[in-house]
Amino acid sequence: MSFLSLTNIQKSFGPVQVVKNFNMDIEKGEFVSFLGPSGCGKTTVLRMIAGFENPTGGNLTIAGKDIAPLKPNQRNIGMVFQAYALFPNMTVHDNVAFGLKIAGKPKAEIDARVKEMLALIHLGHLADRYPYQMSGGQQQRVALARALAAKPQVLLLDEPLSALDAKIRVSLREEIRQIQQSLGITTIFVTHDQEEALSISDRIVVMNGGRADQIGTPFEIYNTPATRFVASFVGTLNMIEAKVVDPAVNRIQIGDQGVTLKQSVAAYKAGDTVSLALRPEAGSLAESTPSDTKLTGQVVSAHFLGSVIRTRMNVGGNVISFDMFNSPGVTPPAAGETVTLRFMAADLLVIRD
Amino acid sequence: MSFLSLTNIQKSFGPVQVVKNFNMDIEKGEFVSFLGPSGCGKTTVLRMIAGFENPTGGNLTIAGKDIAPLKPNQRNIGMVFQAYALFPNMTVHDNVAFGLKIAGKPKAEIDARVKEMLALIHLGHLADRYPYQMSGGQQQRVALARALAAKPQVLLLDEPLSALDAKIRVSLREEIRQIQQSLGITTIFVTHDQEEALSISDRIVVMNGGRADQIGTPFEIYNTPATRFVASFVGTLNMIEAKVVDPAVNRIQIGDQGVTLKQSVAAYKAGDTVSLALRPEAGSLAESTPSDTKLTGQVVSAHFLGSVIRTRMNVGGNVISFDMFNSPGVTPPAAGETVTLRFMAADLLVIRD
Amino acid sequence: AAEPSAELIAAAKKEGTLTTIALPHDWCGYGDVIAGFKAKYGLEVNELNPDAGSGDEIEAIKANKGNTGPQAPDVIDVGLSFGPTAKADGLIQPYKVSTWDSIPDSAKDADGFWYGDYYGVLSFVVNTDIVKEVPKDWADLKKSDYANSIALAGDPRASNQAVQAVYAAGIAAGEKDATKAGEAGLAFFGELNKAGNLVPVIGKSASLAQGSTPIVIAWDYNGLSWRDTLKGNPPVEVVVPASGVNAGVYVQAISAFAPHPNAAKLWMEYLYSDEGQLGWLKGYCHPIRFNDLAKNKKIPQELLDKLPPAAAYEKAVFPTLDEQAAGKTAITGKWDSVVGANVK
Amino acid sequence: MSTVSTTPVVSTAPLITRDRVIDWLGITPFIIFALLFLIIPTLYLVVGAFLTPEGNFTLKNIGDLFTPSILSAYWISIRVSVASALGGALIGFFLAWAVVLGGLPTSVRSTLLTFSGVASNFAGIPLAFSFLATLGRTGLVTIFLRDWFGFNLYGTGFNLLSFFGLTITYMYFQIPLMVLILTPALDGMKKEWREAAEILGASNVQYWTKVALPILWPSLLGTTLLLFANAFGAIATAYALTGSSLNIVPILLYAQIRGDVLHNANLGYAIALGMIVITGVSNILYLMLRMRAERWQK
Amino acid sequence: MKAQKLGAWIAIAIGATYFIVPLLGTIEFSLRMRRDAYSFDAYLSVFSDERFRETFGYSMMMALLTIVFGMLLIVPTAYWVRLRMPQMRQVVEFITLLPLVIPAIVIVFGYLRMYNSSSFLPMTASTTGTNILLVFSYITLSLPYMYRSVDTAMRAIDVRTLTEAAQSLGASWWTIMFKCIFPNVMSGILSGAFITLAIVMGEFTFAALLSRPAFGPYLQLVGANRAYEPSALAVIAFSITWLSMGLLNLVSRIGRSRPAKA
Ligand SMILES: Nc1ncnc2c1ncn2[C@@H]1O[C@H](COP(=O)(O)OP(=O)(O)OP(=O)(O)O)[C@@H](O)[C@H]1O
Ligand SMILES: Nc1ncnc2c1ncn2[C@@H]1O[C@H](COP(=O)(O)OP(=O)(O)OP(=O)(O)O)[C@@H](O)[C@H]1O
Ligand SMILES: [Mg+2]
Ligand SMILES: [Mg+2]
Repeated sequence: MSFLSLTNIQKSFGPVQVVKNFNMDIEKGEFVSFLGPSGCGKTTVLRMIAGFENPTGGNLTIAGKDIAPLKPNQRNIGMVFQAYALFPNMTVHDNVAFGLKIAGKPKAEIDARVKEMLALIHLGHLADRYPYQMSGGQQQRVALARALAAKPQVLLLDEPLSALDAKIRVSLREEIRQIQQSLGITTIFVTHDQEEALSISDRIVVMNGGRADQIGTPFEIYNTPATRFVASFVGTLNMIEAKVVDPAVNRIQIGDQGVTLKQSVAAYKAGDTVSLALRPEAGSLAESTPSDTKLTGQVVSAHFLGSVIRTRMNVGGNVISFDMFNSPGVTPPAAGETVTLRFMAADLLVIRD
Repeated sequence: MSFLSLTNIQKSFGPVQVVKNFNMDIEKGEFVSFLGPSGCGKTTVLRMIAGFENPTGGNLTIAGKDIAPLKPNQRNIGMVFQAYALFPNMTVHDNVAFGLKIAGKPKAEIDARVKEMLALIHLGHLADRYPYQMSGGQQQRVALARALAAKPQVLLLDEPLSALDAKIRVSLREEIRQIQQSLGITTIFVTHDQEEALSISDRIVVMNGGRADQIGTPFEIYNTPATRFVASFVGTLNMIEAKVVDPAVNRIQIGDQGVTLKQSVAAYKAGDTVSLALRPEAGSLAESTPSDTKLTGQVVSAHFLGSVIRTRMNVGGNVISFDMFNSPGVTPPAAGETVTLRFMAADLLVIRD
Repeated sequence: AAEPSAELIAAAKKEGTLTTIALPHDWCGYGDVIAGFKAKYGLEVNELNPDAGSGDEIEAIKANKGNTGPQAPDVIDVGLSFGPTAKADGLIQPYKVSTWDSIPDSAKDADGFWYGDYYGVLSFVVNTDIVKEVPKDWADLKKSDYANSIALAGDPRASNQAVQAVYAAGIAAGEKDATKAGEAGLAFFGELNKAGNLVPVIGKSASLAQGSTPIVIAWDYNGLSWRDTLKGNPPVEVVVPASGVNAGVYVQAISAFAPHPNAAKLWMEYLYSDEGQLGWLKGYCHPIRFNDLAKNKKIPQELLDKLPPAAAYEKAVFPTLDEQAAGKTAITGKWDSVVGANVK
Repeated sequence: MSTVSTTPVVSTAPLITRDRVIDWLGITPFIIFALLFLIIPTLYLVVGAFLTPEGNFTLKNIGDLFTPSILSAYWISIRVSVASALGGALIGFFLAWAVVLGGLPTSVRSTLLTFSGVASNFAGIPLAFSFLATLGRTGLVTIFLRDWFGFNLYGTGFNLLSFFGLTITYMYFQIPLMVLILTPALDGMKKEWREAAEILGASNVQYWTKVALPILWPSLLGTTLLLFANAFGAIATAYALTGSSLNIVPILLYAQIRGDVLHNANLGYAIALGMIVITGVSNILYLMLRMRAERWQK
Repeated sequence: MKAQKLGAWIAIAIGATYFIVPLLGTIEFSLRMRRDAYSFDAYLSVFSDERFRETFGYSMMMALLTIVFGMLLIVPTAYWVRLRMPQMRQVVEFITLLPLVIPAIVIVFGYLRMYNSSSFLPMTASTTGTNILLVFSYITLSLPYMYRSVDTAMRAIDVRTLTEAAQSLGASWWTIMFKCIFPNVMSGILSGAFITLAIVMGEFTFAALLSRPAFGPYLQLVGANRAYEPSALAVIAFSITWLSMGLLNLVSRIGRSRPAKA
């Protein structure tokens, strides 16, 4: 039995079902991200765990105990909101102490715990500040400390970083991950930023239209997307239409260039069209690249994006983008030039729709 | 004589000089970006070109003609604002037609031109909508059409994309670039997003504290930053402290590992400390990498960021990040492991402060 | 005069409060009279809208039928003509004070429903800072010098004082018949209004002093007490007109629905005691028992000295009840259409 | 791992109902209060407008509204309200414009706004006193004009108790109200709109006529309507100025309901109904226009 | 640019004249009680009037009660509507605006009929009852101002997330209301309170028709019967209004608990 378990969770607002048979088991101490586009139901699932919404169906247990009958203030769950939601009338200290005071802890214990939490987020010197006197990143760290102060069983974070600047976003997410690991607290992290989810999660739930499309480690999600949606939502992806030539030996044809896949196309008939996915970073023009497959085409355009140069090439009607790291020695190919892209056949994924 | 020419432009607000001796020549049809951190004076320069602010010193000419005495409504310049600034009381059609009506164009001509502009931005079907009925991206496209309708000599865009979502930002910037190229209109684009500037500009002006630190093509800016500021502002950068061993042969030492630079350190004495910059994408662990230099160190951490894996290694006290493209075949090194980073000595830049 | 019975005092004290209405403190010395009553019997006095006209008082009784809260008046002090109508409408209850016999018969209801309390004559109260040439008679008021200057001391549709003023103007025009006098008065004020002399404002000491109504037609006792409170800033002159001297009697009555009937009766006893009567006199009002008091030498000489010259009262006309009723009907009914003093 | 059985789970209906009940309970005190002390007392009068004193249905009261004196009361009230609303709106607009867009120091703006907060509440009786002390026959300005310029203000037929006098008095609280309501609307005028218009070739006048005023007019008109309703219902000021004999609607109503002459409270109710209808209509229009204005402010 | 600024100054100058001259006039007039010299006689006369003190104190008391009970009614309502009944917002807002539409006199006459001593709820039968009714009428009268200012303050703090944050930390409704909501809408409560104070202090109609010894009717009475005291009272009334606005500014500046800017 896993620690936090969601079974067949459903939620409808009026006639609209926004969460559909959601299942997920989270182990104690695990860091799980919910990743998905806006409106896919991430927040709704989180709010059901917190108790702010009642599921219209399904079961919710923490440590084997059904928490459905419990009110939000009885669940002992910590929560961090996108908009920080610090109490503006209280100092940093009082914000962090709030939950402990409610729980009727003795003052000495509260003070010690608050001190400890503020040290954890490196804001011990700001205990007497009011929220409005602090930057967004600092406020969000206080919100985190507040949520953690009462030692919740589960920590929920709903897009805690999306209101922050890019640089702070990166440093704070690493801080969150590190605090989570040091405390070993079971955590659910909602985001629609794939890089964020990929970089800090133990496991990721990719949600789509109220369903979990795929649950897996960042590697699994990125490298072996289960659905077309996952493939396209996570990372940039080239979708290539190919014709099956010989299903038995996984031989297909892109434009007029034959390729032998590593994945099976046995389910197709010769002449069928099959969708393939290729990450832009999987291929390279350099002859030294370890590769077993190549495709030749015309360059459509080359964009300089800083560390990478993204080149688009046309292969039999498919526009394929590929990235190469920029360095002074590398000149991007010119439009119209014919180039050969080299990659491993294993990187060409067959995508079911 | 270039088309738009700014000579020794200065601007003070009260005692504070926010633009200092700004010089820049822009050719007809060129797309120039102003890139820089908040408050560095980008908007101020733009507003002086538009005529909303009077320079406190310097010369401003368009096509050889001094425009200083002209009011904004006589300069024939198009402008797109960050917050769209569509007239909320007018339909899309009327917004786009505004400048033409003011100019007293006949109705038939106006209608034809508006139609043409709306077709250009793919919003022909929304001509009767009001701004509040449209998404941010659509509004910004209308704003662009409005600015272009009266065929201005110069188009100014002040962070036109910063209020938009990431995906729309990318697609709209490409649309803007493509429209700009098809019309051949001289354009200045203000942004603080380096990727944006790098990907669509002919030339970039990197501004810092009211000055142009560097003016050059995206390649020049990225690969040969002129100042430390430019180097650190554009792209991610490892800053490495090294000790000069033998200035005559450009020999330096990082930690206890000797490296021979391609750039000269003749200005230093043996034993001096010198700052070096290395882009994370310049190095690789693969032995097949074309390289003439290597550094060995311990892995501190490896982060999976989607298409790239960013590894941090410790080389004699310097933490150096390097990126490698992710692919199922690549396993990121584990923390503590000893690895060797290979790169071209030419990628190690000496940075003056 | 006899003291009220101990039972009445006790019963009144039990009720604790008396609710009065329309008793401005500088009207007839009511401020001191009320203070004297409070001091003597220790009752609270709840004073409702001191600015109400007689009509308002009657209406207050009607509106509060069935309400015994502090909004309902116990006693009223209204123009003579309002007494009989209120009796006919069943709004007042009878009571005969212990000094009943010394009240002239012509000024009281035989059954004790209402009884006259004091009288005065209508006069011109003039702010001589603004009006240099003081009008002497009604006819003078039409002069263009008095543009935008003249005000009644009430709304003729609601105030006895104002109705009497109109009536007085009618008498001055030489009309004897009450209805005709009323009409003549209306006509007079219609002219005043057309000439732009009449200000559609209720004249009070404030408007007199501030100059928005430098001439107010009011009871002499009001004018005199205003003069006193203003203490010469500005100087005020009270002129009894040469003709058309109209004397007006007010009457007291107890509301039929009085929440504190005993307090009301005690109040009446106090008013009609020598003390109460002299209290009015101090406010320049001739109390109804004036002759009785004078006969018994109960009036201090310095009080008599301060009163307006007796000569003014010699020409005074005391309209009978019927005359008053007829005049009032004529005036209130047609005021709107004949005069129609409106904002311009 | 994520594929799932599709057993439909029936929603627990009673839970939802209980939640709804609690939701409603939360605003019950307010609803009860509003009913008892605002709505029912008003309905009482509205119904009364259609009753005879004996309690039978009649339309006579409504019909009686159309007698000349009542009509003239409405008429003068409407005129004063319209004039003071228009005057207040116009001057208030210029003041708001001056502090928001006129490039004045911010201290002027905050002073004006604070002052407006005070002055917009300075209605009623004290206001009347002030104007009597200023423009009354012995008021400061009157005396000043007389002594320094030999100008007899009252000789020109001026009177504080006239249409003009009332209007100028009412404007004392109308202008600040306009300033208070309009300042945010003017703040909502983005600087970029002006600049966009300018760079597209528009002159200052063209900007105002084609962009600024069209955007502002719902706010302007809406606020003017609010000012109108505000003046229409104001009784205390007029009452204190004239001492209840002025023939304007609130005073007439006061006299009808409270007073005595026409002895017809039900007619009073009808007059009240007329007032509610007039202020109500202008308020509803105000709300509609405000919604429209806010749509643009987004 | 220059012309615009000049115009702005002219507008301000005209406005300032219009606003300030009546105040000067009032002050000047209030000092004129003694015939030949300026004096504070009028103020002395006002302050020595027992009724001034009584009515002033009475109205102050009523104002405070109105504010306390009004806020206890309105803050939870506004909170609840934002939190749980957003679909009722329009309706509640509309109701709170009604007192701007319905003349006070209409409402109070309804009261007299509905709550007289022979009705189902005989509030006017006793002085206490009438006082309570008066407080309720003042709450009604100040609804538009109180509700709006509180609601605006709530918009600034995102009550829903604050509530949920408090709930997830274990707080009960009571704690949420008085520890997390009230302190954070204090600015709104205060600005509503001061406007209410100003309104109640000058209110005439309700007090007069319910026959309560309030400041408004007293003002009216003095205005009719005294020459110089009214101006003195006007000055006093204006000072009170200024004072409450000044206090409001002061309090909101001192009040450190400003909502975080998101
Ligand atoms: N209280 C509600 N009533 C009705 N519909 C709601 C309610 N809350 C959410 N929804 C709907 O449920 C769907 C899922 O909403 P949810 O907030 O869970 O999305 P999300 O994945 O968190 O999106 P985002 O990334 O934008 O926060 C949306 O379509 C939303 O409109
Ligand atoms: N009207 C003004 N008065 C005084 N200072 C000003 C004014 N306008 C701009 N500044 C100052 O001039 C400097 C440059 O401002 P500018 O708006 O040009 O910066 P920017 O580069 O566009 O920044 P951002 O990326 O934030 O838009 C800033 O320090 C700003 O505070
Ligand atoms: Mg969400
Ligand atoms: Mg800028």
